Amino acid sequence: MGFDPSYQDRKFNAVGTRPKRPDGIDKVTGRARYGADFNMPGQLVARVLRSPHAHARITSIDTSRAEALKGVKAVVTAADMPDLTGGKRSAFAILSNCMARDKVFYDGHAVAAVAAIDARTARAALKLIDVTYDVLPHVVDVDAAMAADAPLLHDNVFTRGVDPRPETSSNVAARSEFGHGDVAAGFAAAEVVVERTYKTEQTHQGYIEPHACVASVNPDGTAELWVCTQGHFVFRQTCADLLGMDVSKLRVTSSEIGGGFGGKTHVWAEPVALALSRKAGRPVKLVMSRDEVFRASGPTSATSIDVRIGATSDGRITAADATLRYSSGPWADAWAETGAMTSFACYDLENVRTVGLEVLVNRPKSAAYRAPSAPMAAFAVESAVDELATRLGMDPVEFRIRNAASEGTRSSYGPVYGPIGIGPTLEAAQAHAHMQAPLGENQGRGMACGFWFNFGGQTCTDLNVNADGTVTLAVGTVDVGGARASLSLVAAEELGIAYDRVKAVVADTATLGYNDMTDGSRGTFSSSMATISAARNAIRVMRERAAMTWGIPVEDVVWEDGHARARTPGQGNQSLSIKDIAAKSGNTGGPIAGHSELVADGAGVSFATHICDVEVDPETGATRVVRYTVIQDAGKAVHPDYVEGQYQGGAAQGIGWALNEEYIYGADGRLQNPGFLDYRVPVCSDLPMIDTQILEIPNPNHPYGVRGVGETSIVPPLAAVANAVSNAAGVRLAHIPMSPPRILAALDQKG
Amino acid sequence: MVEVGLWGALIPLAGNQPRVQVEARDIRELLRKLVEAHPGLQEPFDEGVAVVIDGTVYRDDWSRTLPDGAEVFVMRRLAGG
Amino acid sequence: MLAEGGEKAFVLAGGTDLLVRMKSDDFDADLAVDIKSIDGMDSISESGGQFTIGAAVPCAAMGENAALTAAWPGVVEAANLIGSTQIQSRCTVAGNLCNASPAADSVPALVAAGAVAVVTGPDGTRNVDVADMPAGPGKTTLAPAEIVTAITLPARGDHGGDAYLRFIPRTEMDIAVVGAGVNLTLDAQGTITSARVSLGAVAPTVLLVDAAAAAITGTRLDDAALSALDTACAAACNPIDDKRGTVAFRKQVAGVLARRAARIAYDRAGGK
Amino acid sequence: MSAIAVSTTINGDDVEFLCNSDETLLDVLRDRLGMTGSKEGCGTGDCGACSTIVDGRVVCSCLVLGAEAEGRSIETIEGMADGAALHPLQTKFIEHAALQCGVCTPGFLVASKALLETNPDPSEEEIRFWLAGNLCRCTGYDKIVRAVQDAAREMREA
Repeated sequence: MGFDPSYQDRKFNAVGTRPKRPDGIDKVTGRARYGADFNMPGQLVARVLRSPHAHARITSIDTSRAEALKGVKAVVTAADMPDLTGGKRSAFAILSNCMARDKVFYDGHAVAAVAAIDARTARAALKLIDVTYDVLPHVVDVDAAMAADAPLLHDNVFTRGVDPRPETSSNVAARSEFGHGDVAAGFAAAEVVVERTYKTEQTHQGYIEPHACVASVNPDGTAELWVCTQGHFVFRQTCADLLGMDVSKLRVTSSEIGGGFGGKTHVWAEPVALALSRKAGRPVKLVMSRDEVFRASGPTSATSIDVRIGATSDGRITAADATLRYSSGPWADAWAETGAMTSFACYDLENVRTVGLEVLVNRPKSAAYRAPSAPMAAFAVESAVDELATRLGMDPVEFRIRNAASEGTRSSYGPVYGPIGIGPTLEAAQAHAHMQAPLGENQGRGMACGFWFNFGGQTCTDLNVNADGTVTLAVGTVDVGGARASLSLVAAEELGIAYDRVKAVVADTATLGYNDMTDGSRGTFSSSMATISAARNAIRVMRERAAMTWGIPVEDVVWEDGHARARTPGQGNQSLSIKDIAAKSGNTGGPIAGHSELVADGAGVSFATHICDVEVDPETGATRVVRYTVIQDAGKAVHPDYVEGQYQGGAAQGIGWALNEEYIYGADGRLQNPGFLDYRVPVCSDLPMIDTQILEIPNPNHPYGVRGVGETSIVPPLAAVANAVSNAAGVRLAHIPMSPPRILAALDQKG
Repeated sequence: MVEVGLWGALIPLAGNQPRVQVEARDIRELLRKLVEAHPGLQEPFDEGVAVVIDGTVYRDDWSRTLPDGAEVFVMRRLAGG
Repeated sequence: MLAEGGEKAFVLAGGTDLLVRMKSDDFDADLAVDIKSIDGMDSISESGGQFTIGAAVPCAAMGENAALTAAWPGVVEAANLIGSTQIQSRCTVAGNLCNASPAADSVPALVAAGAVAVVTGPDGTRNVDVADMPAGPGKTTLAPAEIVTAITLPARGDHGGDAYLRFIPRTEMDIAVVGAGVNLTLDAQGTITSARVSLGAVAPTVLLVDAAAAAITGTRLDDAALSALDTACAAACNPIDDKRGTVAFRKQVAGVLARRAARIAYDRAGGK
Repeated sequence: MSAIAVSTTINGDDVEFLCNSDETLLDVLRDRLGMTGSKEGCGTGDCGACSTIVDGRVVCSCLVLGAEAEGRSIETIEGMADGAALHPLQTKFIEHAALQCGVCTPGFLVASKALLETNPDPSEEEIRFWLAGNLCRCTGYDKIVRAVQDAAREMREA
């Protein structure tokens, strides 16, 4: 292909401006169609029967009374979804999560599902499904699950990553370790050591749109799935694998997505909807209620983290050690491992060790949530770093600058860094007016850094030049936050045409090649790379058409400002616009398009620094965020409005996590707050304006220098808020969320 | 010959060596030779692997060459959100 | 209709509680009777200083009534704290009372104000002190087929003031973790001649705390009186640990809010 | 259970529909009338995505029964633009990038419209408290508040 993804310095015309988004009018008029806004002829309504128990063996399921109810067209259980996963652990976990097999592992675990002619009939049918359970002891707390006498979720889990393999089963599914140097020697050399255990409670992504899909399976095995997802190609693959369908026969269309934040990278009920449709022979619409969203989809890990850091009195860290215990729900995953990798990633450490433990608990299967696993690790480490700076009598920013990683630093998770942006964000924070602003009574300031990997991945884009010279850009990464605007800007930039001449759409799985999901902050990074490549391919075709028209070699035709121009003076001042070339395309070889299929690797790691001021009511423990600033490297901000939006949104989610959001389980293992009333996401009146500062340090592995921006902004806030609250309250808060009762108790303990 | 760092979970599967020497031109050859030398690595590689070359993470581009003296690290393929 | 409907018959006023319950899988309503179109239910009237708030008056309308807001700012504030703007358009104080949540925002303020519920049933109409209406979480002292048709507030009189404060973790949208209502009357010199102090969300029903009233009656709300008020309120609490707060938190904050509400009520009553 | 016949006004048009006694106004709008602009984010009045205006007051249509629409005047997101002319709030939401995923946007717009009809010059604090019943998980509210402020300014000057 010859596409060179490396960065080239250039002057931008379109990129970096702030035009109106192409999907704006649809979204402000209510015309945009989300997961639940689509219907098919003859469609049935699905509802899912869910376990009321945290842990139980299913001794029998009798669906006959439900099947006999007039209007019920299909009932499915695990028996309708046989295990086709071929021993692949992660796939089996997904299957078992979609529909409980012999055991239910959490309150809300799906047990059976019904498709009926209307919601009322489906709801009535659920009450006619007879399930008998043998209730088992349960455990929801990550530390309790590790106790020797804890109830075991499985009897065949022998901690992986431990040599020799343990002889007894436990709830610790895996152990991982990272680091280098001699940690013991490092602590011996330390003059000051801080050590503390931190806890974070489980949070949900809290997207406003519940999971929704319409599935339609035909008798010949062809099928369609309309669904709100962050990755329709991945959903197609997963659903086809789990249900034994041909990938080519399943066409998945991604609806407009009403928020995902990682939670819509996983399938939850989509295979169930397909199974119901297959059985009923009719289209089936399945929309989760908010209660189901909380009980049975998406939460991130609850954690318990030990951190120990030592430093010399002149402020140089000599050793750092952390053990991170992350709940992973009923099945093993790599959440603690990811936390262990990210925990000390901001720092240049001679001696460091991190250990991650994946802990099984009777909670929903843990899911990705925006820079998954990193915020909790950053909370623990950045709290400890702050405490250490205080003990040393050093300014927290200065202390971090002194220990920050830079190009050539061996990261705590193994590799050596290339050029990275932690230093510049810290220096920008140090220079920011926010750091110097006076604080009022009962107010405190905190700051913290955050790291995330960022990913690229498989990406495919079609750029079609229409007969009038306008451009249709078909991308395969779901637009979660304004990517169609950004990608239209990139196409306009590369082609040298106006932004409004480009229309970007998200193509379905039948009309474009495979694309990885919109995750890992990759949407704009990857698809812009593919768009640039596709545009260059289209330009090559248009140069050929111009050369053909003029009868000169293609090498003598250049592309400038949306025009093909003859390069050699002897060939005159010939020039053809994209519109001229498109108009004649039928006579010069047919339609003009540029395609691109590539792997967008080299996303580059990402760093941010946040500053937060809070006011704590000393009599009630109520906390108000009074000022907040986000500083993050974007590489190149394609559409700065939506870069700012990512920064502000991540900060707001992090603030909610820090202060009020948590899963609360009763003694019976049932979720007490599966709704927005008591799962307390920040409301408009909770937050101040969120200031942003975009740094632009070009990413060497992208033609425009673009870096993913979606996730890193949620990493620092937990610690930034905790440091601010601790400074305001005069006591260290080590348990997130810092809800008023926890703060008041800490204040009382301080006396 | 490149020296390759292994992520924590791989170390017990590679004879308890955190770093191994491999003669490989690109990522594809690197992963193949690692499995040849340490068959236990096959399963974690199947579950998802990424290779870091001089600080840049490559998850899919297995044709990426390993420059002389490159800093190479084999990492789990992580999920994003 | 309600009498015929029996146990599964419900009154629909604003519906902001009833509809949520109707959607839950373990709730069956056979009959919901919409009272909004019944004459007189949807208006606020004043007679001789006494206010009558119809059972179907949305809380937003209370805030829009200047005379009511001037006379009973604490009651209006409490009513306007229930839920969001959207909920305000629908929810009613009578509904808030009959839903019988111990954490209902308007009830402590109504109790402090000495409000009376006008109750109509098959056997005629009777007046019930709002303080006597809640019987426990989700339970009222209403007889079957009785409904509240209006809430009445007494004439304000001179040198009087009321206030209501609640604690919630966020700034909006939460159910009260603790609520405190205070209603004071002063003499011309600013000495409290009578007081009513009520607490919400700290016991199975809203509490009218006589000891707290006694602690400030006869004072000019000096620091010692406020401290005694705080202590009396904390002592009166009989809360539970739940997803919204702990026992210790509720006891401690009840006193804090009572003090703060008392200060506001005192200022409103003209005390200095 | 027999269906209830309801006559109402939606976005200025006379509308008649049949609904069951337990159906909400939101159910009727979305499932019977095909007006899917109002979204169901929670079904319990906690997110505001289904905001509609009934007789001049903004409500959560998930907490109103369809049968209660009888004789009332209802405004939804679908009626906010005047034909091809967007309402100033709609224009400003796009200009200020006040939406990302956009699923909360109809609710915010309807609630903001009700605010500006009541209070043409709201302070930032008044905007934030009025909109506290509308959840947005993408934007952190910053750009939404700015869009409402700017729309209010433009509407006052118009």
